[in-house]
Amino acid sequence: MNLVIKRAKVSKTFQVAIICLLMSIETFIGSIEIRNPLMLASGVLGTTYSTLQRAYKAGLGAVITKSIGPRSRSGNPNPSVFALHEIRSLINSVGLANPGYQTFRQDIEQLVKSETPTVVSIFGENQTEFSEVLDGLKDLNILGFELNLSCPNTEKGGSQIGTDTEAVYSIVKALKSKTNLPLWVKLTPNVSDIIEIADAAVKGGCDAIVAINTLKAMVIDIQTKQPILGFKRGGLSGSAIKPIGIRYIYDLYENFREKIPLIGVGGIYKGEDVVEYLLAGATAVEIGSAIGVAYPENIIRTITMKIKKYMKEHDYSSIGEITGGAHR
Amino acid sequence: MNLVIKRAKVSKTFQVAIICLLMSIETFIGSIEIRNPLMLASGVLGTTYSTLQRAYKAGLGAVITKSIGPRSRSGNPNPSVFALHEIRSLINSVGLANPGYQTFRQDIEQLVKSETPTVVSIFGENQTEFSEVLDGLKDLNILGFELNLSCPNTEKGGSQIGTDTEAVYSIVKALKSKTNLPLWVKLTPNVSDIIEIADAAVKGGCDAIVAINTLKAMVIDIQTKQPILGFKRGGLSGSAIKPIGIRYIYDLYENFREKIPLIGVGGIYKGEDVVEYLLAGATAVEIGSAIGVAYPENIIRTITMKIKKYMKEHDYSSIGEITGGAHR
Amino acid sequence: MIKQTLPNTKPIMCKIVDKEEECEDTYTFLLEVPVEVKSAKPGQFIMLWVPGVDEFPIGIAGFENNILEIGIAKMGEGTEALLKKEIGDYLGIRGFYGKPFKTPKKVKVNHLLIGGGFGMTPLKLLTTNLIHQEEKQEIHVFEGARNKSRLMYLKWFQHLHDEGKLIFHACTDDGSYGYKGFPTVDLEKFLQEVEGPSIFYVAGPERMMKAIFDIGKKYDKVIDMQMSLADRYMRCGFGVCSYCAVDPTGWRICVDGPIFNTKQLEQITDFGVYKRLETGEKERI
Amino acid sequence: MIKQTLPNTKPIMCKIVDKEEECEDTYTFLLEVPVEVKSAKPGQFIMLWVPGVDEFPIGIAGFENNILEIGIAKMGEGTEALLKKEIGDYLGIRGFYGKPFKTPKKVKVNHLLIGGGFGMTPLKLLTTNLIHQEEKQEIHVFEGARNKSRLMYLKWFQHLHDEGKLIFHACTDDGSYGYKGFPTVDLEKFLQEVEGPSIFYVAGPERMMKAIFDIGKKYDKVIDMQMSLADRYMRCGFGVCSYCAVDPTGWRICVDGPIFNTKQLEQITDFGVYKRLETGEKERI
Ligand SMILES: Cc1cc2nc3c(=O)[nH]c(=O)nc-3n(C[C@H](O)[C@H](O)[C@H](O)COP(=O)(O)OP(=O)(O)OC[C@H]3O[C@@H](n4cnc5c(N)ncnc54)[C@H](O)[C@@H]3O)c2cc1C
Ligand SMILES: Cc1cc2nc3c(=O)[nH]c(=O)nc-3n(C[C@H](O)[C@H](O)[C@H](O)COP(=O)(O)OP(=O)(O)OC[C@H]3O[C@@H](n4cnc5c(N)ncnc54)[C@H](O)[C@@H]3O)c2cc1C
Ligand SMILES: Cc1cc2nc3c(=O)[nH]c(=O)nc-3n(C[C@H](O)[C@H](O)[C@H](O)COP(=O)(O)O)c2cc1C
Ligand SMILES: Cc1cc2nc3c(=O)[nH]c(=O)nc-3n(C[C@H](O)[C@H](O)[C@H](O)COP(=O)(O)O)c2cc1C
Ligand code: FES
Ligand code: FES
Repeated sequence: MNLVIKRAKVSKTFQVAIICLLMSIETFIGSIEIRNPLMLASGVLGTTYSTLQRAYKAGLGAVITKSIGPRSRSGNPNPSVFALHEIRSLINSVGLANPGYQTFRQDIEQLVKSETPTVVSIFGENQTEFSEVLDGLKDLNILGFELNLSCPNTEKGGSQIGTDTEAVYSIVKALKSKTNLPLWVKLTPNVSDIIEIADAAVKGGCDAIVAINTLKAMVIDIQTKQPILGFKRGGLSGSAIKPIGIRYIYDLYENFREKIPLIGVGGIYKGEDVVEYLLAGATAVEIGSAIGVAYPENIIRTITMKIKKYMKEHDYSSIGEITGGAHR
Repeated sequence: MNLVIKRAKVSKTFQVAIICLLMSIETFIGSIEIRNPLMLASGVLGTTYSTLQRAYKAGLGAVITKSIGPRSRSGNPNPSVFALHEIRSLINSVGLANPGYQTFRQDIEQLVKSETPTVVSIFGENQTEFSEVLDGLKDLNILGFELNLSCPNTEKGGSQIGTDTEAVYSIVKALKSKTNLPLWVKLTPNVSDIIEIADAAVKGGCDAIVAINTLKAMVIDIQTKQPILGFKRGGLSGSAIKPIGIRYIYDLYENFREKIPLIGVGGIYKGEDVVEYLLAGATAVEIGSAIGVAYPENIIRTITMKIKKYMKEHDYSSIGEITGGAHR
Repeated sequence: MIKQTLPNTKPIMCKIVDKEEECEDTYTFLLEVPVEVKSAKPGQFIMLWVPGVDEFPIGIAGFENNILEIGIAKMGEGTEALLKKEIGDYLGIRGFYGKPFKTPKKVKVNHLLIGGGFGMTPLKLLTTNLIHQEEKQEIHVFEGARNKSRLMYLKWFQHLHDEGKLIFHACTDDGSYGYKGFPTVDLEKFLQEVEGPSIFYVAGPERMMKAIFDIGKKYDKVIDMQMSLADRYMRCGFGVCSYCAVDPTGWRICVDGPIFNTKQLEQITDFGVYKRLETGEKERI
Repeated sequence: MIKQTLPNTKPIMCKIVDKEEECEDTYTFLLEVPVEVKSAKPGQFIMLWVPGVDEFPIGIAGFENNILEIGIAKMGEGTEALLKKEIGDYLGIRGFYGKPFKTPKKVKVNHLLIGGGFGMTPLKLLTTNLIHQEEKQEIHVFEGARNKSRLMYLKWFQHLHDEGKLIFHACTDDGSYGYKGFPTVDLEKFLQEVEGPSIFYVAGPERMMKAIFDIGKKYDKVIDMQMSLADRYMRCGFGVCSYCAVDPTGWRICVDGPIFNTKQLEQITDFGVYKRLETGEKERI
């Protein structure tokens, strides 16, 4: 009784603020629990333990590393990333520049030591390479692996694999037999039928589907008549691809429902964008371009507050309840 | 001698203005000559003879009609078109609403009478339907047909056909045997390998490749948790897709070179965008969203002037010289 | 930041803050617009999204302090679903679209506002603006309906009439209120007597507008006729789709209209003759 | 419209309007920026695109009337190709990126600008700004090079020195100009004698900066040290890729730097120890 009386005295807006603060937005991706549904997308702030740690400390639920391969690679010549201001987007052809798994182990170890929930994105040109990388890292105390079957910026491997249902199935199946750690499969939007590919991944035994990677794109400078990117071709990310990412998550959810957790990526800049992905069917999201361009601390705080406010206004008590809301 | 002296007296800027005015930017798409490389993309201002005629009078080289099918269709429920302001783009699910070829004949006849160079876009759910529409219109004095194998906004036909190499090959081949009029094939970007599909169209005997149609997309309202479009799913056009369109034209040109004329579509708003498509490999372009949103008269004038200014600055004397410039 | 108008974007969700029956099968809704906008002009319209049901054009009856007033007449499924919406529900709006009525500044004229049905909504906002204009000018409102219970904004106009702000000419088919007969007849009688130049502002069924246009043409003192071609199918509302276009000019009602003046109406050969359906097919009016 | 800075977008193509040899293997280029920009701050940089060749970070040496001055030292393929560019050619720029040097307002201090090689470019702009500041403060410039012919902006600094605008301390390894020896030695001597608080502004090879940092730490009168960590690999230049980041703070040199102050430098454990390559691998400095 005493408590009730005290409560009544607290002002309405103060109550809302408190509720938002206390509101829990932790969520599960399969068996993994993360403190909130926001994760860092692979390739953004993802090549050093210190930037990954910083992004986590800034308030994310987990981080995905830059895609790591069997050997060190310098990636494509510069320019390899630039902004397209008018459509609030980026184009990049970084092309899997990475130190190789043997060297990157140190960075992962640092992350583990600092208790940063880390998903390691890995890639290879074929099953053997994927296995090598996985074998070289699977003893670490990480959340799981994200298989990058979808990078458009390399000559071999990458998105070629991601458009081939059989390759997807057999790689996922082979890797799954090697580890108990969750395996997420990241899909490319540059396919005729994403459901088919996702189906192969699910049949192979993957633990979550991540969509989407960047869209095949290019920019030419008309003054010098040169493609601007050093690699000429690149991948589009940012606001321009949000309606496309939403569509793919919606289609995937329509097909799989609760059968497999979906992780939405592409063009998230605001809390509203996250909610849109959740309603479309995502269980969690990854944010790339937006976090890179801004101060991670600021943008993550703003996004998180907005999500909580939305949940309050719409009477949601958990993230999971929002998932798939647009299908009802 | 006399002439030379007179010329010297004319001021420099006046000379430039005159040169721009006199500068010819007519171009050939295969055997078709058009007065300039700018065309109206299908589905924008394309359902009535009067809007098509107006667009032509505003300064275009030719117009493509809305895609016409065998029967009248009301298309998808509204909302079926809206703008995405932040990325200067549109999403639409108009879904081939059209009066059917028998009724639309009257509009085409009006266009022919007014000497508007008209390409009729046609669609069907299968080869029989395509044939029926083509047969019903091929006697008209039009520039040619554009086969819409790529609409993402219908349940059957449309982009399903456009992702199937065999269907593309056999439809093009069958239609080609029925008419001497040029057949252009419009491709969808929603495929794993656009070269493969284009190859089928070329083998089938098409006279030009048009790329791209809209990208599969969707927008969900988070307040009401509903997909906004009446058809739920739609296609993305406008600035967001320009880097994607450029990439496809570039890839197509890299593969086909002079073998087949390419027509670039997607996100053109400025003269610079047209030049970018030409440099990527296009012979001409189509403009949709941008012409629809603005006053056709104004935007077409601005674009044309910019192209001429560019040609002057870069010493081009014809549009054809620009084509493919980024591959050198 | 106060915007001149809303950005042309996806539907902006607005809360219904009031709903009132206006007359038979017709309701007024007040919507709270969450983006600060400067003003709406009479004759402009919005695309109104009834979530999950339909989207269609709706005229602007009022706009003050970011509260948008609209008047909805029951027609088919879409408007019916809309009329079921209650205070607190959300509707999406796009716009404000279209070219407004233009009232001459400085010139002394009789303003004749003529309409019926939901055509009264833009005329309401026009009335509001006219009676706030500096120089007092004579305002006449001609409204026609089947019977008294279908006269939209009856009380509102009658009140302004009683206050001497305007002269309200109500007409009903059955004589249950005002003049018994069509407003065209009442209008023509009025025209014969009135002195000085007059301007028509018309919004209603296209057949009625055509009839009024033909009447106005006969009188030199009618110096302009502005009509809202709002009886046509619209899809996008901002000029892209062409389903709303008129022949042979290719003007898009949503962008180049919906308000057209005498000069323009004379060029529109399908005015009062046929309109396009959502397939693009023509239908006789 | 004059922009505060350029939008973060694709490379903006700028015409080379002047090119001059500055010292051995080093050229000054003047670029005409086609977008009106307000100003550039000393320490900021651009990503410079040599079309078809490479893109890399370059400091801003001057910016006036929309003409951008840069100084380029030959390193490898990219800078070599750049040095071959002539007046009339086009280069692409992105930026202006990064946090600038911060000069205290109102506090009287000795400004000690210390650098070598292409590190002199931001120090040139800093010098320009400092000598235009209202209150006259003492400015000392320490520049080191192998020999006289490699002293960047030698004439420019010497001229300002002669005019009494600053005190120029040139050092060469071979004594062909100024003090014979490293600038660190010259600087330490100076520090022992100078009175009042001093601030360091340093730009040059990271090893040299680390040595200077260790010297500065010994003197309480050195109230701040600002150093440009511009000896690191950059890809995007605006914070997305993380290839330029330092440990363990995760600061991105391109966004959170390139200028860091004493407090920050103390937290950067890899300062002067190792840097990341374009693969993300570490390399000892
Ligand atoms: C510029 C403009 C302003 C309008 N202002 C108002 C207003 O203020 N108040 C009001 O009640 N009504 C207004 N309307 C009419 C309103 O749009 C229709 O009554 C509504 O669309 C009917 O939809 P429904 O689903 O109820 O009827 P349906 O059964 O779908 O159709 C009934 C009739 O409504 C018309 N209609 C249907 N869909 C559309 C559409 N997308 N665009 C245009 N007409 C359509 C057609 O004539 C159709 O025959 C306006 C129309 C236009 C063009
Ligand atoms: C913030 C900043 C400001 C700079 N300002 C100037 C300046 O004003 N004038 C000037 O001449 N130089 C400046 N540099 C250095 C300049 O970027 C390199 O000299 C140039 O990249 C060398 O390229 P290259 O192809 O000629 O040499 P390469 O043979 O490719 O490499 C030689 C060395 O240059 C460095 N380098 C190469 N690519 C990059 C890159 N993308 N980012 C950073 N370093 C790279 C590496 O240390 C490499 O070992 C600056 C660097 C940074 C980070
Ligand atoms: C600079 C950059 C590098 C990227 N590198 C990778 C990568 O190595 N592996 C990967 O799976 N995705 C990579 N991506 C794709 C992102 O993870 C993400 O799928 C995409 O950017 C869309 O999300 P966004 O719009 O939030 O950026 C990269 C994106 C950017 C912008
Ligand atoms: C409202 C709308 C309707 C469209 N209808 C068609 C169509 O019927 N047939 C077709 O081939 N393309 C159609 N398109 C696609 C365009 O022709 C064009 O390929 C696409 O919009 C990209 O060009 P843009 O960015 O210039 O608009 C439509 C596009 C829009 C916006
Ligand atoms: S409604 Fe689409 S052009 Fe008018
Ligand atoms: S250069 Fe990319 S983050 Fe600094």
